[in-house]
Amino acid sequence: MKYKEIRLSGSGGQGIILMGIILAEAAIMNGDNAIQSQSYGPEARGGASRAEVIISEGEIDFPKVRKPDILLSLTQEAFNKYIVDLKDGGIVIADDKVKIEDSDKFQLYQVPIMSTTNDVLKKPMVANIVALGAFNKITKLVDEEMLRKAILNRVPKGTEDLNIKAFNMGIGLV
Amino acid sequence: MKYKEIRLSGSGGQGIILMGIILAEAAIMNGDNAIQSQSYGPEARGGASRAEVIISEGEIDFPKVRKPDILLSLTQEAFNKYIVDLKDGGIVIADDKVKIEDSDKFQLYQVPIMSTTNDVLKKPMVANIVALGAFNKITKLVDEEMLRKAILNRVPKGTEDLNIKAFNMGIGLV
Amino acid sequence: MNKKVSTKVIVNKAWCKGCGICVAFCPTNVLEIKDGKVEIVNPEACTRCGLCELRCPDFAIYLGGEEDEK
Amino acid sequence: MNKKVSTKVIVNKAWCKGCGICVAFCPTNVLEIKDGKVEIVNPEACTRCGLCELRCPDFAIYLGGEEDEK
Amino acid sequence: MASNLVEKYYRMDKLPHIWCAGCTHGTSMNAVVRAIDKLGYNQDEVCIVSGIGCSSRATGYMDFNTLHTTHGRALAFATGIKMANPKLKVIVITGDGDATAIGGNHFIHACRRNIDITTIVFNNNIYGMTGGQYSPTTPTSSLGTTAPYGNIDPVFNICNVAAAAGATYVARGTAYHTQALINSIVKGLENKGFSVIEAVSDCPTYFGRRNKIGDAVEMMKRLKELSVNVKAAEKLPPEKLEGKIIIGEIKNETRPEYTDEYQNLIDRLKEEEK
Amino acid sequence: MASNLVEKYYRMDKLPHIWCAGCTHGTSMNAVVRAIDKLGYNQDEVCIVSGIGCSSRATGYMDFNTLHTTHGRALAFATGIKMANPKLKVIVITGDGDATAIGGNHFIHACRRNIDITTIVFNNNIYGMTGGQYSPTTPTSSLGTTAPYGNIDPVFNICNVAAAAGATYVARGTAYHTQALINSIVKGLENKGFSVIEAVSDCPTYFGRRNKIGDAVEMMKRLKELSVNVKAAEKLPPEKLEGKIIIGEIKNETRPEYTDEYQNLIDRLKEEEK
Amino acid sequence: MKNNVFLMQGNEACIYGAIDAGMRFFAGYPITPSTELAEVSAQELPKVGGKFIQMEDEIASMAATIGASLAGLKSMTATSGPGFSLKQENLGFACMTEIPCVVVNVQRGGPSTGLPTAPAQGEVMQSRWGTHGDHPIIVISPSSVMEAYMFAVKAFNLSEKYRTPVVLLMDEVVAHMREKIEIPDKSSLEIINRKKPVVDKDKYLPYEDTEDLIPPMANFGEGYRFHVTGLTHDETGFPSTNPANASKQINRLLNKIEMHKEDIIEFDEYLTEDAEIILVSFGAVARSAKSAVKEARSQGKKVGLFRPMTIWPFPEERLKELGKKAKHFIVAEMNMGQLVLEVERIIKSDAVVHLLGKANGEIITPDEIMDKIKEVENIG
Amino acid sequence: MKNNVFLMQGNEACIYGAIDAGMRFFAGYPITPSTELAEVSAQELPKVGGKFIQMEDEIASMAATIGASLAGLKSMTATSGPGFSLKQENLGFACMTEIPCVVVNVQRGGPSTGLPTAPAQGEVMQSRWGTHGDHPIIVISPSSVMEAYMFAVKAFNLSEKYRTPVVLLMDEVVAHMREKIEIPDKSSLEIINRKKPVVDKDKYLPYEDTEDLIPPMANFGEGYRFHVTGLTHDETGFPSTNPANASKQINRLLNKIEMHKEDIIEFDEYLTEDAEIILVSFGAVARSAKSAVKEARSQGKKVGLFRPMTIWPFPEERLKELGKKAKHFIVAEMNMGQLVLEVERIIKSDAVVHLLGKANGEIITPDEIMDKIKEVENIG
Ligand SMILES: Cc1ncc(C[n+]2csc(CCOP(=O)(O)OP(=O)(O)O)c2C)c(N)n1
Ligand SMILES: Cc1ncc(C[n+]2csc(CCOP(=O)(O)OP(=O)(O)O)c2C)c(N)n1
Ligand code: SF4
Ligand code: SF4
Ligand code: SF4
Ligand code: SF4
Ligand code: SF4
Ligand code: SF4
Ligand SMILES: [Mg+2]
Ligand SMILES: [Mg+2]
Repeated sequence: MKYKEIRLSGSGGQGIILMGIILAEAAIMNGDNAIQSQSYGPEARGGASRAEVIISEGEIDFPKVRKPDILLSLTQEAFNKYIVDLKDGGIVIADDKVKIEDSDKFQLYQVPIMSTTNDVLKKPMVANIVALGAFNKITKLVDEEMLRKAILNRVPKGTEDLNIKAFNMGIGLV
Repeated sequence: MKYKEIRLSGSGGQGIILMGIILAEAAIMNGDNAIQSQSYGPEARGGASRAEVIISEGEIDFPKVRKPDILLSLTQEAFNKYIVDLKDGGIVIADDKVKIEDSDKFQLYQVPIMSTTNDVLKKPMVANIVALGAFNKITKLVDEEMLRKAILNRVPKGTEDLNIKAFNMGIGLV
Repeated sequence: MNKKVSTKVIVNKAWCKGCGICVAFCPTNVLEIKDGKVEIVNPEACTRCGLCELRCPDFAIYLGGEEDEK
Repeated sequence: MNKKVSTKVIVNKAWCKGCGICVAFCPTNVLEIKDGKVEIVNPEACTRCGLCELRCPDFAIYLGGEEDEK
Repeated sequence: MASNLVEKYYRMDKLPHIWCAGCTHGTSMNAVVRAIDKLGYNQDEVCIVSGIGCSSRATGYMDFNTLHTTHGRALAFATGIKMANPKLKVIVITGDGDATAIGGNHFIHACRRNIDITTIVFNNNIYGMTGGQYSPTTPTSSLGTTAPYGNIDPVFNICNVAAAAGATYVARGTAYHTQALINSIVKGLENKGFSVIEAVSDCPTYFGRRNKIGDAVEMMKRLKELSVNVKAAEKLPPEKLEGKIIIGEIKNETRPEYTDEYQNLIDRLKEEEK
Repeated sequence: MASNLVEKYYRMDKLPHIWCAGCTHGTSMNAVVRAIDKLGYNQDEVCIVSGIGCSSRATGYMDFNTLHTTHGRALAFATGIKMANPKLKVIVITGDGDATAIGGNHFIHACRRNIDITTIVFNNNIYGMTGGQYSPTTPTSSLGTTAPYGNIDPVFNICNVAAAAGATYVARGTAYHTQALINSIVKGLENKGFSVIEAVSDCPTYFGRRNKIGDAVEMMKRLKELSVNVKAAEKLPPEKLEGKIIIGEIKNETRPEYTDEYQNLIDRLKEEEK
Repeated sequence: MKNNVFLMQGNEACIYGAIDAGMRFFAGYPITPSTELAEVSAQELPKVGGKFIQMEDEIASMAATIGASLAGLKSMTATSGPGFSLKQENLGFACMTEIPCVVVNVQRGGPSTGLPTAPAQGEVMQSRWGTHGDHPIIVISPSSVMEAYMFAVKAFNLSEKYRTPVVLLMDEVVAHMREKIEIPDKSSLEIINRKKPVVDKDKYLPYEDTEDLIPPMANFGEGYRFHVTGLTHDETGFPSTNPANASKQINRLLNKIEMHKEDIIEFDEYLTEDAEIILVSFGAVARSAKSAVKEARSQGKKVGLFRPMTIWPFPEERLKELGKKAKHFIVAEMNMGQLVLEVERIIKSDAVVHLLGKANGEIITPDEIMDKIKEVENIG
Repeated sequence: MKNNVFLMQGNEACIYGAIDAGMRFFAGYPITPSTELAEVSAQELPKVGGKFIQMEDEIASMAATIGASLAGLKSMTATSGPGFSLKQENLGFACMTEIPCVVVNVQRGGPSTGLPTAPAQGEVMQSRWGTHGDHPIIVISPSSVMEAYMFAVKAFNLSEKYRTPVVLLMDEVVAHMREKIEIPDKSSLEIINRKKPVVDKDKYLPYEDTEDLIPPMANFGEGYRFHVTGLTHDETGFPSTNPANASKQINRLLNKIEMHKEDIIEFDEYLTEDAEIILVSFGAVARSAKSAVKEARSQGKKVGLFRPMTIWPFPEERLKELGKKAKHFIVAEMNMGQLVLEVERIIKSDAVVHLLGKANGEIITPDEIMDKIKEVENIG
């Protein structure tokens, strides 16, 4: 039975939490259970930011991520901070600028998320949605259509097209 | 072993509580134990007022008067209110204006406290001390000298002579 | 009530606490304290100005007509 | 310290949060934000007026002499 | 046996009240009732809220919707009531301690919001209920049980604080100037917004006795002597006003009222919904 | 790597601070430090007390006797400290929410007592720490997370309330007018009595962003544009002052100071004892 | 996704539940981690004609909430630790005057300012005993976002039914996590409103000693003109210092909860029937515990879970029964030992009670519970 | 009368004791029946160079008390029920920051405004659990005027020694009655002052994890320049959200009381050795109980009295021992059942625990206790 612990990370302001919400919501639309949580407090102000999602076909009892199956990191700082408790053999999806050593302990995917967002889309605020596209292409955790729906549900009015474009671009990066 | 429960009563403003304090203090000077207590609250504002004293040679455990051995009342209202739980065969000391029926259930002493105070001394505020004189003459609970000392201890500066005079006059009334 | 009633000063001794306020400020010295309660000692002088009623903290003195006294 | 030191504007990049306040209000456009941090791009123009130091919320820019830098 | 007014507006079985002889809380309470009577409010639509103190005991006697709350909090309770049912005429009766000591924050915030509540502060310059401790309005150098050597605390000018905090109608009266007090309360009730009427009062039992002012009558005389009308006061130099009670209307202004503004918001959202 | 001033007066190991980029709390905190430095106080004799809020986090960084209390209560704690040891220079750093919402009562009573404490209110017109709810100084019609449709609350004028409540030195400055702010704090510290300095501040993260004012720089520009000196303001008609920030000295007066008065009492009793 | 299924935060769900239960007034003062309750109220209430007000502090918020209820609106306030302490005096006033209202406390790390953004369950005892004097109270605690919604409804229902404040005791985990929630059809929700007087207006006794011990309640403005005071009062609502009356009133106050315990109390059990070790947990920790039970069972260990949903009055009778069956109880709670005291009191010598307490800002994990289970097994 | 023997009120005695213990600061706000504590302080403190201040409310009084202590003066505040509720937030701050101070609560009838002039013991549980979060506290309760004096001394001593607030839990009976008191010679009084740091000023750790778990305390103004916060902090006093540190600190906080329990706990026993029925009472009610024991013994009944003088931490060990000997315990308290919960928890199934609770504004009488004794005897 599917039970996946996911940690999404980046820097404050990159929309990491929204990304978690969209992912969890898509999972629910998919008919799965999902829980999303995040860190509050000083930790949440500036510096590395994270959102955690658990997706499961069955009941989710313990609501927190213990050992993530999947870590997504958009920045070096976030990667360094949050890699520590990845499950052995887990998946890491990181921006291609992130320098990663010891990559034999996990399955590594490096994707040019930030550069694509900044240089091609020229809209840094949609890096999270680009990342989501790449993330789901790799993990196939939820139905792509559901993710599109969830994105439309949650992004600010007037930015729908941009975000769908970003999502598709993310899929295309993998 | 001596153990006496005393209830002193009158109307608010007659100095009933001070009377209780002086009595208790004199008892202590006497080498006895004593506890003084009084009623607070709306009951204490206007209307009938009371002070209770327990005098004992031994320890005083329960600090409240249960069934007074002695009731002193300066007013009709106070008498009516506080006679209810007098010990069978107890002592009642009342102003002579107080109308009392059923006096066979207790030893009654009626003393012209108020009239003496008002008409002879012409100082209504020392009625409590006049009463104390009469009270102790009847009950002989404490040494007269100790009472004089306690009076001097507790009355406002400058009123010492008046109060001692009042005390002596009270003794004389019995 | 469109029937005009003749008002006069009335005292409710049960409520009067004898503070003397009405007495002191009655413009025509209608009142006095006796035995700790107010008394109307000079009813003819009363001008029905109502000041006693206005200031009495205890609602123990007021201008009322016969109709009010039922 | 009675030794007069030659002051100049100094930046502590580690503390700078790149808010741009010093840049915007420097009277002589000495400063710029680069990669999210302040940079002294025009040091000669600096009049040592101290406004950047006064307003920087992060104590990341200040006038100091060599003695201060130890 | 009581006047028509008393029979109509009071809970007769609760009278006589517990206040001491000569305590002017009774006078001030009656001024409130007369003001209500003048305006012809329906008793069912009037809600009177008080805190804790001798003054705050007023609510127990008055035949309206009455709420006797916790010490200092009357205005916060009243705010909830007024928000919930803006049709109610909400009146707060409070004391100097209740309103300006423990209740000071709710007081200034009610002023700020300009919520349609009329507050009458029975200011006797003392904590009466607890037996005569000095309050934030006890004159400096007066005696109180907690100021046995004379109070070193400076005082609040309740009306000035209320005005600065935003109340739109502010007036001061005394128990001696009863008719003027009634008039001020009427105006306060008519003001659509937050109104403060300070009713300077006497506590002969604690303030008067301890400060050797004399009995209730002497205290009333003092109210008369110390009072200066605000108009007259404007023409006097500050030294002549020291220790005086300035009576009359201190502020009268119009600003949007809080529950109105909230209703506007609701209406606006309903409009947008369409 | 920091200036002499910073190295001397700050706890270097706690820097950089947690405040957001462009948050002017840092600027205002430094103004306090510069004022202290100007007066040459010994750090051991200075005690800085704060409540809870972003602003109130200042105490953690400043190398003095520092006390970070509960929300709104800094002045009450500070009053105990000053009474216990009047030799300490007691300074309170607080926010608009801390000082005027939950802490409003302690604020007006400290003003009333005229106790020798200097209070600097970092007024950013918002509750920063909890994420941008409107505060008693949030301008009417502004947005906050608890005012999603625009705030209907009228605002406090902190300086006017302080003056009416009895503070003896009252001034307003802004983070933009840093030097003037420092001067006001110096004067406040020099005043023997209760001093209030309102330091108008920016919260770009919550107030600025939500109200679409722009970034930290835009907000600072706004402080500059909206400010009018009190002297100039006196000559302007009220409509011209709407929405303006009046800066400068609002009140400067001399009255007996509270701990002095208490010491006089002690001395008097000692005298009588003899 | 059905259009009544959402991903929602616990705090959000709580307000949607409250509004569906009829809440039309919310007075608050922001404090982490309860602030979203105020924020969502500010956003949603005016849309349904309800009122939100941000008061000057928590004391005022509690007061305004009570006032609004007395004026006829179902009312709520919400806070966290420090604010909950401040609300205690007026919470007691609501108990005494029997004015329904709901107080949410989203627990965070304490004592004092503590760990403002971290989860805890440090107010188990305070929610029962925080105000002075003996008083009735109902405290319920949800474990999921769905329950945050349902318990908000339940809180209002109990509050209206029993004329008493109800504390909704949440924790930061449940308050802040987002989870699937299925909003029930409104017609399927049971909504209870306060019992109104049926007597003539001049015969109304606001504190009548009725058979069910719950006096009917009129709202201010409906023509009853009664008096409400926090002083000890008699059936008429007016102050009384008569000891016999005081006894009667305090007994009715406490017994109105005691008498209806069965209706009020709700709890959940998981594999307790044959359990030798029973975990006792509530709120978010109950989820860790359930996870641990599954793990333990998979290892053949006879472990079960008893989850009080009603914390006060505590489900004493059922726990007592379980005490006769199981050998060990492990109370896992995010504090240093609070509910465990009540469990010890109830279990007496029937079984051994152990505490797994933790108050460091982190939720108790299933692993920690497993470790404790092993420790207890070793005792035998 | 020896010139150290007086007739004195409990409230008065408490302040004289406090001043003899070194109290030099009192911040208060009047409330019946505690007001005399403020009044006597206002009168006496300036005579000895101490300071009295009447604050704007109880919250401010608690705050000023803590502030003054941090600035070096032994400090007290006093209140009754409603004010005690208001002080809870800042009381928790004192627990967390380990600033010594004494809080007197003269209990009166509750809940809410209740019976302001009548005696009660309704804050047994609130004094332990009134503030949010887990926290240490010491609560002691005198039964006589003499003890009001002695316990004030003791309260300051414990507070200074353990860097913790101490609650002096009085009741209206003891507070207001006048009784004989013999003021001890000052030289015979043990006075304890806070332990001062001995390290260099820059090495000072205000929350050092010392062996005795009590960190030395510098006063503000003595050159140590430390930081005090109600946030969870580390040994340096600065905030820390590190879970390991948070665990360590909360454990130290609670254990500093637990570890020194023997030194802190005081109780009194009367004829318990052979008792079959043991009364458990404190404060004024313990006097009724003692009277009842005498009466019962005179009738040949084996009744004894266990009187906790320290209420929290409760004298658990000794009571447990007694539980093995006696058959019945009767907890007589002026509330509806608070201390009885703790007694039940401790006694477990060893004996039967009964409650004699009363909360109607009157003290429990010896006769009522006798009746209860008879009732219990009939059970056997
Ligand atoms: C929380 C709380 N603190 C203190 C008290 C005690 N108390 C009752 S009334 C009062 C002062 C009342 O003074 P004021 O408002 O001036 O009324 P007055 O009695 O003078 O009319 C105080 C301190 C209380 N009941 N509750
Ligand atoms: C008793 C209590 N209530 C509420 C809070 C939550 N709280 C913390 S800071 C704050 C507001 C701070 O606003 P302000 O004083 O303006 O400071 P800023 O963060 O804007 O600098 C609030 C409501 C708290 N910590 N304690
Ligand atoms: S109505 Fe006027 S004149 Fe008549 S008694 Fe009253 S005060 Fe005097
Ligand atoms: S004013 Fe009223 S209470 Fe006072 S004496 Fe006159 S009638 Fe009596
Ligand atoms: S003001 Fe300070 S923080 Fe802001 S950009 Fe300049 S140096 Fe950096
Ligand atoms: S010192 Fe003045 S001129 Fe030089 S960089 Fe700073 S602001 Fe510009
Ligand atoms: S104590 Fe003072 S305020 Fe209270 S009723 Fe008596 S006179 Fe009035
Ligand atoms: S939230 Fe606002 S007030 Fe707080 S640190 Fe950030 S900018 Fe400053
Ligand atoms: Mg007063
Ligand atoms: Mg702010």
